[in-house]
Amino acid sequence: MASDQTYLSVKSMSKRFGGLQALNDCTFSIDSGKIICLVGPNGAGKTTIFNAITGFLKLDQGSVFFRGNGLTGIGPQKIVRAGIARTFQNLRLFGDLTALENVASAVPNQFGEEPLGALFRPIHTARSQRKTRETARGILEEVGLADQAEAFVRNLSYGEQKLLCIARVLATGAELLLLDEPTSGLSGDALEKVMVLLRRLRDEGRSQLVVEHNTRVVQQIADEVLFLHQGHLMAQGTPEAIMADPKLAEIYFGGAL
Amino acid sequence: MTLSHMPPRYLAATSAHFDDPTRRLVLGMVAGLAGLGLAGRAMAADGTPIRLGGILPLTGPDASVGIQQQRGLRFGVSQINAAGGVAGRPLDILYEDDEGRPDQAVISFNKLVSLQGVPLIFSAFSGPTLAMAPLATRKKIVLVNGGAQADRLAKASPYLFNTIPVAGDEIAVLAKYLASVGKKTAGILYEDDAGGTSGRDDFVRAFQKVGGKIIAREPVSFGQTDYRPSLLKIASVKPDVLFVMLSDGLGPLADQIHQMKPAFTIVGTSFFNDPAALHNPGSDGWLHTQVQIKAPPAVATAFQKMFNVEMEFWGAQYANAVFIMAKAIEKVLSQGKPITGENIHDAIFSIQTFDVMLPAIFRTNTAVMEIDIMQIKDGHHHLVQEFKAD
Amino acid sequence: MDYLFSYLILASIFVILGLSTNLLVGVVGIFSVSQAAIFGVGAYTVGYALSNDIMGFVPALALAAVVCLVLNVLITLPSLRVSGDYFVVTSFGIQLLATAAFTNWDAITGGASGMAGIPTADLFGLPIDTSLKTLILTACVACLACFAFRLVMRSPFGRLLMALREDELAVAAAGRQVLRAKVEAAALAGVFAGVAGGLYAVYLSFIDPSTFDLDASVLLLTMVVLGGARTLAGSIVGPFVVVALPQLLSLIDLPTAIAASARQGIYGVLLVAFMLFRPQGLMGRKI
Amino acid sequence: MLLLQLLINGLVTGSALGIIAISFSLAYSTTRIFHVAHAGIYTLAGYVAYALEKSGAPDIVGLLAAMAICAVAGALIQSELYARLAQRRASHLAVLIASLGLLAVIQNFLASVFTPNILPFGSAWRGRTLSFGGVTLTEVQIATLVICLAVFPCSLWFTRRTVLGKQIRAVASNPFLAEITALRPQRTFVIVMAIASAMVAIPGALVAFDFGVQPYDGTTVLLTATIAVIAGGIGSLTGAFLMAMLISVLQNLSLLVISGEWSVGVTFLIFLVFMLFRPRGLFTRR
Repeated sequence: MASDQTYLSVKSMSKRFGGLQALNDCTFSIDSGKIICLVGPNGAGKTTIFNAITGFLKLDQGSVFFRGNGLTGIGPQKIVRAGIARTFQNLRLFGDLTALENVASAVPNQFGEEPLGALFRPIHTARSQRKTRETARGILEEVGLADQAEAFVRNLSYGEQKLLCIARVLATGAELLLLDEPTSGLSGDALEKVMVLLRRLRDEGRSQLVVEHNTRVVQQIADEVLFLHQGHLMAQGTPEAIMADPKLAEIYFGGAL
Repeated sequence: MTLSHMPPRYLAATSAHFDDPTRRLVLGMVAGLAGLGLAGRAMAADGTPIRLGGILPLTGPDASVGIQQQRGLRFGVSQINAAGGVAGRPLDILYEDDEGRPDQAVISFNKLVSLQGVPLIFSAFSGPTLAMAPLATRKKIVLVNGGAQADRLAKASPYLFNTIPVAGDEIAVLAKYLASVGKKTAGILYEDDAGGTSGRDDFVRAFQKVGGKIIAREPVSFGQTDYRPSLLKIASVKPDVLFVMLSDGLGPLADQIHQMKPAFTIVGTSFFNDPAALHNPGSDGWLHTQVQIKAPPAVATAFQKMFNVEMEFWGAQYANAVFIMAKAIEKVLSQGKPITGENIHDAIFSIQTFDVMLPAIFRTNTAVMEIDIMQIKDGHHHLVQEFKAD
Repeated sequence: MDYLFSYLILASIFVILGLSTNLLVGVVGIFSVSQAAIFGVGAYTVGYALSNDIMGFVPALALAAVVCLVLNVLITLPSLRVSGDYFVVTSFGIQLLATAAFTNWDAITGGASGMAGIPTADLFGLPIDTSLKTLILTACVACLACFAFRLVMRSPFGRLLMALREDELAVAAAGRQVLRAKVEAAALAGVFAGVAGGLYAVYLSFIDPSTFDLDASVLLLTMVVLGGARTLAGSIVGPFVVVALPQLLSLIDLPTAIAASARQGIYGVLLVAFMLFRPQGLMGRKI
Repeated sequence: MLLLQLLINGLVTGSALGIIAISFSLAYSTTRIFHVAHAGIYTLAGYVAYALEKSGAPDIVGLLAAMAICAVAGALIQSELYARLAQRRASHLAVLIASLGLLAVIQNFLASVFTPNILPFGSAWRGRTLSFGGVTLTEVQIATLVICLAVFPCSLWFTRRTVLGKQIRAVASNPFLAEITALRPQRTFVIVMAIASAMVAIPGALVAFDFGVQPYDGTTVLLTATIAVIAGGIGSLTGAFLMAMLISVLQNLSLLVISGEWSVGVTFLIFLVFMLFRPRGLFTRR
């Protein structure tokens, strides 16, 4: 069914929580190599879509295809291996570990990540551990946190923690990144840093699906915008086109005005 | 001679509070000690204390019994010392709390033996005692169990002396008596632990041997106090007697029996000598064997005076254990030998018959004592029948 | 001397056990009050095998390790299905069930009166029959266990377990299998507890259900709390202090009648005080 | 007949267990603390009643005093221990361990003051029995049944109809939201713990009237109660109460089929069955 050309496609996704229809027959598809922003008022179902794509949530109905392969009913760890990784709105960093360890924890294919290897081939494990740490250090450099590598996460600033989330999701090696509000709570330099980073990542070939509230950010980073309302896809298009649509603006800002 | 070593106020205290039989007992003991003191004078009765050990559960779930046992030991020691000690030397017991746990008991054992050099240790409860028994054998330390009655204790170690008959001995007597008064069927209510289960097995064996039939067995856990469901179930099969093997909780049992008024008679062992049961109207008519504990009333009074509680079964047993061991140590001293576990061991067998507060005979490592059948009536134990030692 | 030996032997056995508990409770954050039950299974396995002359000490110890590995995985599995506090109840229940089984499965365990006269250990024909030899054996095993713990904690596996305690979802999002990691940790903790149980059985030559009851599990928890979570030093210091505690406390001269319970209550005071004022224990990290 | 008598006995102990369960449930669903030390409060109630009975006070005074003292103790535990732990951002595990420690403190404190023995009460009414068509109950059992069955609807009324009860439910459902709407959760927590502790004092004293007091038996009782809470569905007082009744009746009746040493097993089996087939409990709506 799914054509090989579609990168990620979501078909008639539905999910109900008690009395709330979180997703209502939501269908869309996106291309690779772009930053696609997912916008919509609170409760539109943005995070639910993330949860559904990454296998954290069982759908009532609908399916997800990535490069033509069905992802429905597959566990989170397999989806990461398939090439889709995510961040969380509330960060979910490991506060008692260092920044470097946080990133290292997401690097795939480490030797000694189970007890037998760790106990009986300690030298091999140590070697693999060194390699992992190098990889992790490289990623920290990439996001600009190299000097904080050995700091415990709970001692990092909020902006640094946000960057670390991106570093961790990069470490998985996934090609499609699902970023849940990577810029929320940031301003000034920190905000600028994240935007620059996301654009650079895109230029390096990492596709991104980003939940974003800040319209200024959307305008600056998005190649394409998906507008969600009440669990349903309302519109898909360039940021300019979406922003210009008065009906969507009414929905988006309606509550506030 | 020895008397002169005693501080006068001890004498005054003892004479003032003890009435006749005790005075005789105490004076008898003192006289005996004095005599031995004479014999052992060469041994330099310099008054250095004789240190013994006591490893008891002073905390944890078994502590209620452990504390009673400790009272018995303390009372025994105070009596001996009030009468001038052993050959002029006061007794002193160093207590260790094993929480009723075998591993703590082993640590405590090694501590007492290797740091304090005690030759003899009083112990309690079969778990810790069995854990210490191999060590006692290896190190030739006398282990004195005055409370646990599990049958396995009888042969656990040549150095383990049980100053109380094992449960099997008592239960055999009980079964014999029950058969003689025409009781044919029995139920069993037992505590689901070492003492309870071995009591259950003993009773099954003994009662079947005299032609009886066991028609119900109900376990309860230690500390459980709601016996109603078990009692109801047992009552429904209408046994002639209910054999009860509980170490605590006889008070609530008596309550519940009183409320239920079942047709069967409650029977048991020395465990029934528990004031909580005795003073409960529900225990009226209960039959039990009694390892003889005719503590002279004055001794009981002295005990009451010292601790402000009645002399319980355990108190009497452990005080008696102290009296027995004091005799054995006295003998060792009189022979001019050092007080070692080995010498005490030999002395116990060479004395064999101990005519102390509760007479005991050691043909094996377990004391043979007179066992009586008693009945509880109006808050007192009444003698029904005596089964002399043998 | 023997007193010191018996202390050191028990302390080193409890170090192995403390590592097991620390791995589950401190590192992975699974609240378990049933580690004493696993410890008991190890002890009974070795005790039964040696008493009935089924096999030698070394194979028996290996068997105990395997049995405990499997059992610990099984009893930890509910923690995957049921969350936090449900598992507390599960764990309490398993501990009580285990005590009931030790007490009533007479044919294997000797029932409530315990298993006495367990033969001493032998290492390929070399009898371990003195306190000193036993100390050397247990100390060596304890050192091995410490070494293993250190290897694990420094490996990617250790990092994964630490991450697991903090956030299972994030671990899954990083592409790791939460279930597998938990099972592996439980297996390792089971092996430690089983080996400790086997050593305990041959050292004391007597085991009974009271040694492996709920209080014992709480005591293990106290060791972890006192020493401190997640560090090797804490896992060593905790057991050494807690095993010495009854001995140290007996130096305080309390009236005999209260000394007893008061001493027991001090464990409780320690637990509360450490949680309030020093949740990282003497030399560990915050639990 | 035996069946009926066992059933009634089960209902009596079950009603007491039910109050323990709903008091725990109330504290747990509000504070989210797995309050193991609740077992200590339960035990404390018995000893307060015991001490008063020994000093000559009528049992009803003992019961009321036990409620008052336990309420104070519960409030203190919340304000002096749990609140401080929360302030220090202690982990859930840390709070649990502290609670377990507190339980040991209470039990051993009582054991050192009153000895670890089982101490029976002496009052005369305990022995009196009444019979209804072949079923015999003591007056204490009847009092237990009547009082506990009365407390249950009162607690429902309290949480559903009173302002305080509604506040408690609001805080329980979302402490963070409650904080910003000035409901002051910590203050509510203290009140809830006081109420839960006063509630658990009722069966604490009544059961003690019947069976006497002992320091270490609360743990198993509370474990059974928590099983009832979970199997009944967390947050559902009715579920907790009914499950407690059911567990207790089954424990009594199970004696007819299997031997008593496995009764812990029976309780736990019920729990496992629920965990496997209905992990959210019997009475929760999704």
